[in-house]
Amino acid sequence: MSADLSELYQQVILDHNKRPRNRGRLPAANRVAHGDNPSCGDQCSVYLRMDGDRIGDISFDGSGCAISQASASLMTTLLKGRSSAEAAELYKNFHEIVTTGKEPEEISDIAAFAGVHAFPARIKCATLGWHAAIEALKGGPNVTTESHTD
Amino acid sequence: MSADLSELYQQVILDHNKRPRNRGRLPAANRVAHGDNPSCGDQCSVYLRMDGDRIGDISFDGSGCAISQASASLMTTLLKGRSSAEAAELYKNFHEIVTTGKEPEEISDIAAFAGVHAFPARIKCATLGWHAAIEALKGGPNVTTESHTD
Amino acid sequence: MPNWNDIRRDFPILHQQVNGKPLVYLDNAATAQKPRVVIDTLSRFYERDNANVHRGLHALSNRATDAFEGARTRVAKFINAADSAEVIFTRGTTESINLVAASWGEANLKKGDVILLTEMEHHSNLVPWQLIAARTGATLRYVPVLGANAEGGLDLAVLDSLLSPEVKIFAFTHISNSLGTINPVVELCARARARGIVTVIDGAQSIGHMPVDVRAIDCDFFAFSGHKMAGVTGIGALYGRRALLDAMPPYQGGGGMISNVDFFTSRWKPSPERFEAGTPNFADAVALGAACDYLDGLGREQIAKHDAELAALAYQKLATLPGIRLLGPTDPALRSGLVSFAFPDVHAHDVVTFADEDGIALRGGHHCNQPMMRKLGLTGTTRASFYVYNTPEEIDLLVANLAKTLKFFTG
Amino acid sequence: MPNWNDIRRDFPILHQQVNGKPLVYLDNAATAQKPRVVIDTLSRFYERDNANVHRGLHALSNRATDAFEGARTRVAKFINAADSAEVIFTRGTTESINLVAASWGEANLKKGDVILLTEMEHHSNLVPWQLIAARTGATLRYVPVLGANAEGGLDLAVLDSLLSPEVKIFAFTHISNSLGTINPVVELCARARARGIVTVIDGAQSIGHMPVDVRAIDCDFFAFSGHKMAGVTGIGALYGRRALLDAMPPYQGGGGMISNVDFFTSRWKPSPERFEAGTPNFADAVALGAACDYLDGLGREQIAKHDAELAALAYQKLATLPGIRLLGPTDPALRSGLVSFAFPDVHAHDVVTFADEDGIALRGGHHCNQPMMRKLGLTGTTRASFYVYNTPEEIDLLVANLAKTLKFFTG
Ligand SMILES: Cc1ncc(COP(=O)(O)O)c(C=O)c1O
Ligand SMILES: Cc1ncc(COP(=O)(O)O)c(C=O)c1O
Repeated sequence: MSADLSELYQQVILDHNKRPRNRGRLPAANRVAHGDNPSCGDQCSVYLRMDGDRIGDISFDGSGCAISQASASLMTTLLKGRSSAEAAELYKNFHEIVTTGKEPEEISDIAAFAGVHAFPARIKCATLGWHAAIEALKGGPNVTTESHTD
Repeated sequence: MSADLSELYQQVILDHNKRPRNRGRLPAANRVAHGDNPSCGDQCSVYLRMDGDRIGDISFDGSGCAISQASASLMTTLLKGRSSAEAAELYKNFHEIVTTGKEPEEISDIAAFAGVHAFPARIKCATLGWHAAIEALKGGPNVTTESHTD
Repeated sequence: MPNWNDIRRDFPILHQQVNGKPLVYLDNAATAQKPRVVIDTLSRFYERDNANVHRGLHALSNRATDAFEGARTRVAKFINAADSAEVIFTRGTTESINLVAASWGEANLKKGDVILLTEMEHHSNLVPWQLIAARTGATLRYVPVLGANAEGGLDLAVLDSLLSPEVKIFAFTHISNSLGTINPVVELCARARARGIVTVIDGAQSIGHMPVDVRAIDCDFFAFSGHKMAGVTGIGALYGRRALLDAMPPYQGGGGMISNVDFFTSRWKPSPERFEAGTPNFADAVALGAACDYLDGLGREQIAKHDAELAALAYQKLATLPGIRLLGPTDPALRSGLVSFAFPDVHAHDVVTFADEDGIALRGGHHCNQPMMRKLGLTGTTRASFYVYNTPEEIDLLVANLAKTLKFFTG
Repeated sequence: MPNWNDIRRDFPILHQQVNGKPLVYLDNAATAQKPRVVIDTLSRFYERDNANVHRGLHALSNRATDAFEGARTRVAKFINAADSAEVIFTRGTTESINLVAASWGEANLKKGDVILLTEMEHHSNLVPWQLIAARTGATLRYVPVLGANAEGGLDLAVLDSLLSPEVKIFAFTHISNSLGTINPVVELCARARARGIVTVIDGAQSIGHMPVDVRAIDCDFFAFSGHKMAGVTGIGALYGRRALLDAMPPYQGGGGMISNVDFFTSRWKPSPERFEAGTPNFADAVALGAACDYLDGLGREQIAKHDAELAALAYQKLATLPGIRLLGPTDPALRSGLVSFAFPDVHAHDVVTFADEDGIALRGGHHCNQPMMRKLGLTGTTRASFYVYNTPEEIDLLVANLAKTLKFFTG
């Protein structure tokens, strides 16, 4: 297996893909948004229970490749308890990592996604769940990763 | 001037172009049809005064290149006094001459148009007036040389 | 019989490494590669004969017009149309179908009418009909596809009852790009015709892979793309029965399609010009003519046999992979040159990424066939599709690669 | 400053004889010739990188997608669009205008509305508006062209009164292909914009011949063809302001333009994908990118100057021919690189045939501008149109040839 490919499919990613965290519909959710990746039909719904401006609880559901599933799973573990502003900041970091391959400033499992940048077509997979979460925080119902400037 | 070109612009054609016969609207016409060459905007109207099935009188009007004007002019001189069947037969001969370059069986000014066959794009010019005349004989009002199978 | 090994030499693109491995191109249903002769025809046209067609009287324009109209005649012969005026050049299958849907639909559909499609249609033979239905008030109806893995093909038992009097047009694919199913187009056309229903065939996947005879099929319209048949991108055609075409309003307006323009009204030329507004893509059309020659040189019966044999072999070998779900017909006689499959625990994107690592080009996703995928409980599949230059050895490489991928993800 | 004599070497087609004479290609307004680098870009794409775009994850598909989207970015830069999503690839100017007319028109026009055009529009910027007017109940209105030989250009004095509240959209050409007039597009757009009227520019004749900056012009839509700017046939583009595009319904339906498809409803992607149904003409788009590079390498200011100088020279020399009627602006500053003329006693077809005899390629006819010709009392004109590879010597050959033709017909 090439270096690029083993960078892409790191242990953290394979683990989240096999045993996704916070998967399924959150019964007490008061926000939900749905993400589509129209190129491949992948989908991801994100459920939030907001306590004021904080994410009290979060889950995701849907289907997709290892990258998109692992990313959504890891995301739920990172966002729980955060405010919208903190979530936006985390997404900014994550987006930078997957598009540039730059290491994160703090030690974090997010680093596992740095390998994505060598596979530009997979960036949309890695950001699908995050797009849905940000949309849910804004109160929107639908989001597609297919916006041209993405 | 090349042989092909002097074949195309024969004296007969130049003469008919300069001094067109039977040009203008025929006041006593009881049939008229209009021909269009949409590629270039050339137009030709043919006026007939039918006496029974015979062309009692004929004229043409319009504007176009030397080939189309001369052809329409010559045509009027040939069709006067003919029946529809004879006209159709004459057109068949003419069409064969302009498309194949074959000499006509009888001595006729039609022969001047044999040079057209070396210029396929000009066949439509040579047949414009004839198309209108045939259409007028059928009783139709409009005809275009742009029919694909022409 | 063509020598299939020599054929690879005709295709410059095949002779390269991808990720350090020889390229194995198995994405032919998306687009086929081009033989040298087609690429050269195109360059030579630009180097020698290029000029705008139809309205010119100079030498280059005459040569370009002859080449363009010659290509039309060549394409007409390729599909055995009665008359070259029945061949309208378009950008490809999608534009051809949009042209029929918009132009024929606008003149012939009204509220209460039904457009019959099948559940296996590509979005390009589905969305245009949704658009014209919304505009005219007609509604859509679908012929079901049978079997949990769509192995049963179209449900012909219910077809006659679906072809009720409200149905005005029936559009269906010749070969499914996501299942590999070859539909019984002669029978489908005959049943529709018996009820006076107009037929439209999406020939994107059949045109380059088997003999196509529109008169033997007896369809009213047949749409296809050049780029899926060894021709270049940007050109395709719509075949239409002359009598239907002559009664249809124009699709796009502009230069070349009018017989007379006034400031407030215009008259149209007959087909094909009526439907080819603006400067047509004449250079790519000329290259399409060369692609017809190339494929007929190989023999389309032979191509069909070659592709189907590879697909049968692939189907058989893939079936040995643990957990694989193979879609489409189990009977090789009903299957064209592609195989579509899914694994329960590995997503198509991951499969395709791992294949690319070994230089193998596959396609993964819904293949523009979302509603069908949803019915099968899938978001997508992985597809290997074959063409004249593919070999049995490449199938072995594919199967070995997939086995490795499965092992990586499922332990 | 480019060396204009070296430039001829870049164009393979120019180095041939026609009827025993060196080719003098003066039919550039119909289609321009292609430099070697554009032809080679196209062949190389097919030899190395060809695969279907967007939906693929393998190496070739990624390369093809990058090349295609790179071409979009290149074209956006060529016209100084703010955002590459504002560039929609089409077959050419005609399709671009049909797209705006059908899609924007369907969403925005109704009975009582007025579409404003000018009398000098090409059929491709006229017939699409007739078609959408017939569908929506809107009507057409025209800005008059002044002067017996159309030398006065658009009647700007009446423009404000023509731009009445019923006018919803104003479509006009940047440069007239039959007169050579350069219209004051910045002013036309400003006057329309002040009244909230949407503007559409037909850029077929300007795109390859002068700097074009859609933001400086401040138009809403700008349509053009690749084949008139040293690009290949079959590709062109529509520029549209993002906000307008995002509010427009799709034009054609099919693969690639949907975000979700069900059997009965679909959702669309944003621009540009919404308007690019089916496999786009990606290879020709890549070659269009190369054409942009080539022209910017020469410098578009320089090209405009070169073409205008040739046209001024031609105008001056042609004026010496007995009886000639020269159309369009007399002021060289208002004229682009073409000259259109008529003789009282010799028809354009005969002129063009005699020119071809000397290897000179001209165009004769109504130039898809029938209503304007009729207004001028002409059925057609002869047109000589210039590009980067034309020379003053070629103008001398033209004038000598025309003198000979005149002598032949008029004694
Ligand atoms: C002013 C103008 N508009 C539109 C067109 C149409 O362009 P195309 O035929 O490339 O679509 C042309 C060229 O024929 C033109 O000169
Ligand atoms: C069955 C089928 N129909 C239609 C299309 C659309 O063809 P194109 O994208 O060339 O217009 C395709 C290919 O994508 C196809 O496979």
